[in-house]
Amino acid sequence: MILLVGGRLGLVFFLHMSLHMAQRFCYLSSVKTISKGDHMQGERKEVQPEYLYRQMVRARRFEEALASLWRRGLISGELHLGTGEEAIAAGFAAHLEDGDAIALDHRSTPPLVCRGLPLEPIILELIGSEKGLCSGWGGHMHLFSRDFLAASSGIVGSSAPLALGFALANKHLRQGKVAVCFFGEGAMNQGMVLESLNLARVWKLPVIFVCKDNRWAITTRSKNVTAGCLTKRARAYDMPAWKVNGLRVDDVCKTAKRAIERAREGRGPSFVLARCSRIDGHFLGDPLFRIFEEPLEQVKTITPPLIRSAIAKPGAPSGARARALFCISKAIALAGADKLKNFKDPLFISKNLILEEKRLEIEREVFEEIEKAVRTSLEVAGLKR
Amino acid sequence: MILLVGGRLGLVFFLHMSLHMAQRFCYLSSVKTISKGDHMQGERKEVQPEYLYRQMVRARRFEEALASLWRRGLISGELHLGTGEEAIAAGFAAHLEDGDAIALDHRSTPPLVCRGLPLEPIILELIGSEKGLCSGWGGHMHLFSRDFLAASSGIVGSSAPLALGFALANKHLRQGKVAVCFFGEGAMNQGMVLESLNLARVWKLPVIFVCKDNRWAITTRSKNVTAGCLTKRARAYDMPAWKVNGLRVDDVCKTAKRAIERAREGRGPSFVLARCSRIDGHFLGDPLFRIFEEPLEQVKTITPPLIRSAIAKPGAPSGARARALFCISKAIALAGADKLKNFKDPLFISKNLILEEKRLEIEREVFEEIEKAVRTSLEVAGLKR
Amino acid sequence: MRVSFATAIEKAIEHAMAEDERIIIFGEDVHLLRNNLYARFGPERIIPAPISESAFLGAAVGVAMAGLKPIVEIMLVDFIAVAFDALLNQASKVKAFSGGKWNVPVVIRCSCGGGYGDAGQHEQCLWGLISSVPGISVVVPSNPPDAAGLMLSALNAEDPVVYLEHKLLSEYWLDYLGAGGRKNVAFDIPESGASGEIEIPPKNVAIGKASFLREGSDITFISIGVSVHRCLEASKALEREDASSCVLDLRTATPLDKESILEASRTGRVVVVDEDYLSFGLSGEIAAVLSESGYRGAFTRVGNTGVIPYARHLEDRALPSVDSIYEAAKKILGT
Amino acid sequence: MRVSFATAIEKAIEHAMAEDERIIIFGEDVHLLRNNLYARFGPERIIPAPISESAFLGAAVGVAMAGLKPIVEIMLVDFIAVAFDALLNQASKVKAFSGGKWNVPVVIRCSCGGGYGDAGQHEQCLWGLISSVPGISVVVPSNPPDAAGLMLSALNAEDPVVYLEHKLLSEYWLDYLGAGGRKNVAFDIPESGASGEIEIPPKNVAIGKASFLREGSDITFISIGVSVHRCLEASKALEREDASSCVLDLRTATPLDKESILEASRTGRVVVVDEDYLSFGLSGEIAAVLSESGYRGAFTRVGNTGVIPYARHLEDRALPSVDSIYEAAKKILGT
Ligand SMILES: Cc1ncc(C[n+]2csc(CCOP(=O)(O)OP(=O)(O)O)c2C)c(N)n1
Ligand SMILES: Cc1ncc(C[n+]2csc(CCOP(=O)(O)OP(=O)(O)O)c2C)c(N)n1
Ligand SMILES: [Mg+2]
Ligand SMILES: [Mg+2]
Repeated sequence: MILLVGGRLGLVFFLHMSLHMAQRFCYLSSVKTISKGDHMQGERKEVQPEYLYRQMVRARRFEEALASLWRRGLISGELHLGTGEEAIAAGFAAHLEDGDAIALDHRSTPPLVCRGLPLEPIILELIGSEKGLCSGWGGHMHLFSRDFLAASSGIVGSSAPLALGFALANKHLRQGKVAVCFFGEGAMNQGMVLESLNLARVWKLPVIFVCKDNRWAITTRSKNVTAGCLTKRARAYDMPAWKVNGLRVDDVCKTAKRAIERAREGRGPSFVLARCSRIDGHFLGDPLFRIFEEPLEQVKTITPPLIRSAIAKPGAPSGARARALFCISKAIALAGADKLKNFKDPLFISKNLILEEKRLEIEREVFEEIEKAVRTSLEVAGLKR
Repeated sequence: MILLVGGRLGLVFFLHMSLHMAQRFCYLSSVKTISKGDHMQGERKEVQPEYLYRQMVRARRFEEALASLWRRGLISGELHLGTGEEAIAAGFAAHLEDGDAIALDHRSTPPLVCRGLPLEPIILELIGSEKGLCSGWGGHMHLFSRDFLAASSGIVGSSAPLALGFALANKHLRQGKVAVCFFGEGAMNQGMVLESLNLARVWKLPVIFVCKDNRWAITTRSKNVTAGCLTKRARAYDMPAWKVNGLRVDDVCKTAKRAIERAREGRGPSFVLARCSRIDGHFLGDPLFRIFEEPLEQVKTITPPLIRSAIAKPGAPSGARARALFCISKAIALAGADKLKNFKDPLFISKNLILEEKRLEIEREVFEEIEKAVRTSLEVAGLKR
Repeated sequence: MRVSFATAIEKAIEHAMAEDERIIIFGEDVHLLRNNLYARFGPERIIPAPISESAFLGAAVGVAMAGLKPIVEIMLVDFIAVAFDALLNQASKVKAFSGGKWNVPVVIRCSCGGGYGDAGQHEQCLWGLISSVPGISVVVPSNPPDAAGLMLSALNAEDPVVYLEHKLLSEYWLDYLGAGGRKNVAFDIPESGASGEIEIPPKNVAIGKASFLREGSDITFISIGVSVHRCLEASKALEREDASSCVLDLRTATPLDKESILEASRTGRVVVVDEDYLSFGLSGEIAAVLSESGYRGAFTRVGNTGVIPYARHLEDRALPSVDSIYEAAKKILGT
Repeated sequence: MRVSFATAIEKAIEHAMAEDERIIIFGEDVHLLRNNLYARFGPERIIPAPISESAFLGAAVGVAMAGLKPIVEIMLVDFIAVAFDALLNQASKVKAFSGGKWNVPVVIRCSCGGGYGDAGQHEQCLWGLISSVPGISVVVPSNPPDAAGLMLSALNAEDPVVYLEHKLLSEYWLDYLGAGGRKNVAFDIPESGASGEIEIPPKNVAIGKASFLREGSDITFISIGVSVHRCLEASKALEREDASSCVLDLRTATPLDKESILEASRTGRVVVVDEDYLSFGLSGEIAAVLSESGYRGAFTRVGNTGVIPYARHLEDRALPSVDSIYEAAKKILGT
């Protein structure tokens, strides 16, 4: 009987695994093809699609450059890429100007790149150089630029109160300037974010809460731990809340304009829920992800103790155990899905916003820009390319 | 000019003051007349109006007894009375049984009295006796009864997570038993309460959140610092939220029944917003209140520096100063209102729920019960009556 | 000008706010707690907040980073627990994380301390706990001129300062939370702490500079806050027995004035008196400072070993008192 | 049975959960972090939580009061700041406030520590900060048998225990946060800490009992967590120079094993090595314990003086290392 249960549980697990192993081969088509581009310099104020597309490609290429530095062992600690969030970063940053502030979470590089920060200091910071943006003290979760009023933090939810502070200071010192705050849907269960929604409203602060809903908080499907709908949650604080497809940069850009203008005019805070994706897992080297990348090796280490536990006595009834195993394998199976699907990639989706010729030119230019930034940074840090 | 402004501001202030000085004389009619009663012992399960009324009177008399001990200097620290919340306490406690838990805030005595705790240990605790409920260690903000699974805390909002814990333990150990959580409307801006709403829902815990809306948080009108409507806020977490007139014990009792039964049946958490009043100010000796009780003395110490500040230079423009002064005087003026108005007193309102004869008998009995409890406690503590 | 402890603080803030428009105040009930400032500087600069400490303490960090100079009020220091992330992971880290390029000039004002029977969730000191977070200064004045002077310095500081206002010294806090207008309750209020002379405008008192309240050669009391007054009392008692005491008022818990501590320790008998928790706090740090510097004299400490009880008589036993200090001194004097 | 540090903890919990149905686990991502336990004990006892630390740490207090035995996980101890009220004002206070009539048998499990380049918001130790709250035990095992044994004791304890799991010893944490599967990054992992022999069922290790890892007569290292291994390394280097070292692994930060500390101090030269913040923490408390008890020998300490920097080379300089310990030892030995 025990063996039977064990067997059944194992089956569920492997079913999921193999299903998604199969899907894996649909990969290899999307993002990677974007690599040449068009020379149209986007006008900031009018927000041309070319501009937006360029910013997205810059953000993506930058993340990819970081990933490759990370793989070379030059970046330490957890590196959370913002791949899948580029449309949100580009759409909002497009409307920001001098004096506007941004408060960021652990996926802070795309907004910083789109906001126009020089790239080399960021790269230098991440490779731990004392010539970096923060002299090597901050690293990827703690990037700070006083000039751009931009700050990030690795504590989930802490960007919200920070943004309130920026907004309040702007209200006093720089009328018409706003603060934009980025965080994930997982952060919407963190008390300080909820408190901040209320405080922003009662103090009528020029702040825009941008909730990037990639549906995940590490290995947790956020819908399993989040009650109700997040726009309703925000609206309960008597502020407008918009849902937007955060994979479509044109949609984001429109909503961002509306929210930011509203704040500039002194009409208070608003909330934007932007669905996006998590293309590279929670962080680089995400164990859920690695199961896809090196399936045999991972399954070999994970499965035996798991199956052993699943049949050990005493413990939960077999139904409960089956549910547990199912949940584990489902999480693993789902984790890779965002990487596998073109329709979850904001860059792929935006391709048709501009003419192919221009697109290719932009991509080529950006490729060179990022290449150069990496090259220069490595040189400055005294590392070889 | 400065004098003029000062004068105008002073005027606003005194206008408010005198307005409410006048109202003061409408007082002296309500609560104090209830003092004799009827002998009908309320059946717990059916929740007779007599039972509810008795519990309310018990709670009120108990608070009054505490107030008098406090005035004698026998109770130290802040004493937050729950006068004005008796209908809520009685209405909910009426449905609780062995194994149910209650998590309380700084106004914890009415629910404890209605829940049926022996009174002497509470009194002994509050007068600092080592024979008290908590051996003199807890005091009024930290009353604990393991037998009744009842705990209070002076940190605003902390009753919510505590109640979740009680509810989760009940789910595991005492199926069908619930946890009731009391807190004020001010606590609804505290992150841990908001987090708790979500957590209760996603864990489907048998917990009932009772938000006692007395419209005040110390000297702050909660509506000025609270965005949106609180039932909507709760509903955003996908749980039922009911608004009830917390001054009417029959209404509360009905809603409490519904919410508690729902939780017992395993259908998850719910939220009840119960409007109530704050008859005796934030705590005994509330300075806002004292202005009513010893107006000349208080105004004499408060006004001169206030007026001096209001006209000192440099500072805000005179419009802003006027708004500030107006706000101060309004707070003072409003603070006493709950005490002054019969229609804000749950006991006054409930009078007509039962026959006068019974009512008087209940009141007499309760009077004696509380008298005796105080007498015994003082004796045990070796103090004179 | 002779003023109360609370007035001294108010005068300092009033002076600073008149000079510097960037100073704003926010926190719960500040429209009434700071009614005089509110009436003068208006609702734009004195901003009442909901009971959302983590949001508004976190916001204070952002406000300070973006160019204002906030005084953020956490009513009782005990409540800082609900907003501790803003202190531990934000305010104290920004300067280091930004490579020294961005700083957080915020003043966090909290009342603290016991002695009026409100129990351990409302009477903690926590200067030890807060000092264990590098990057934050913690000041604890014990009399009006220090209260005013340290507030001015805090408002001039570049980095976060936690300003602790002891409730036994601060008349309005003690009245709100302890007396409530009653005449029949008594508190052991140190006279020279509760009122004193200040100049107008008040004189700066440097953060990190201790003050010798009494010179002596037989025994040294090192203390902070209300306890320094208890030490002074105890030293009077000892004087009657021909023991001469040195009393050092640290005034600042972090950064510690190590020089003064070493100077004071020359008696060879050190008693640290700390109303805060005894373990893992100020008294330990002083022991380490002394030991590291080669101090080889006697050392003892008087402090609160656990949760502060509610009942006044239990509380009296828990907090440092003239008696318990005197006892400790006698022991260390070997008499 | 030779196991890794993490496996030792898991074995202890598995054993205890099989014996005692009241043990439940909750925290973020526990369905995958504790996947083996999840598969065995099911979703009723291993409960994933939203990112709501104050709600679920607060709930843990209630759960424990009402009869269950929760292990609540705060992923990284740094995050405890957002839920600090549950620790400071609830968990640690209930027993005292209830007059000893109600207790809170909760185990709070957090990873801690640095050495992999994640910077100061994710690499703190905080055992000093947490120890400054009376009423909570804090354990910090440095090897597999202690890890298992202390977990069993924590699960048997009547009062709150914070259980800190150092990330350099815990393979999965280090892999998640440091390596991410990369082979080209290196960490200074102490062999004898990362794996070792345990019995099944594991043997209890009493809370509050330090362990002598090495006896010696010239100099004493008192330490905890990963740093004890650094001390052992340094003592080997000293041995080559004919200095014999005593190394005491405290294992428990609170309550401190004062007896063992005093015994260890007999060399007359004490070096406290603490990866946590140097000021207002463990090293200070040890200095006070020593000073109070009449210790008059040499004392020095090695610790982290500020925010932990991100860059690996800066971090290496900030955290105690074999080199910095060796230097401190040489200085105190006067050689
Ligand atoms: C207060 C706190 N709790 C937990 C963590 C660990 N953690 C880091 S990222 C993360 C998930 C965040 O989810 P979400 O906000 O949706 O952002 P995403 O990673 O999906 O972009 C968690 C739990 C943390 N950094 N801070
Ligand atoms: C976290 C925290 N912040 C502030 C306080 C101070 N405080 C005590 S009661 C109170 C007002 C609470 O308002 P509400 O929840 O509406 O309860 P009410 O007093 O009106 O019954 C405040 C701010 C506290 N005890 N805890
Ligand atoms: Mg997410
Ligand atoms: Mg209220």
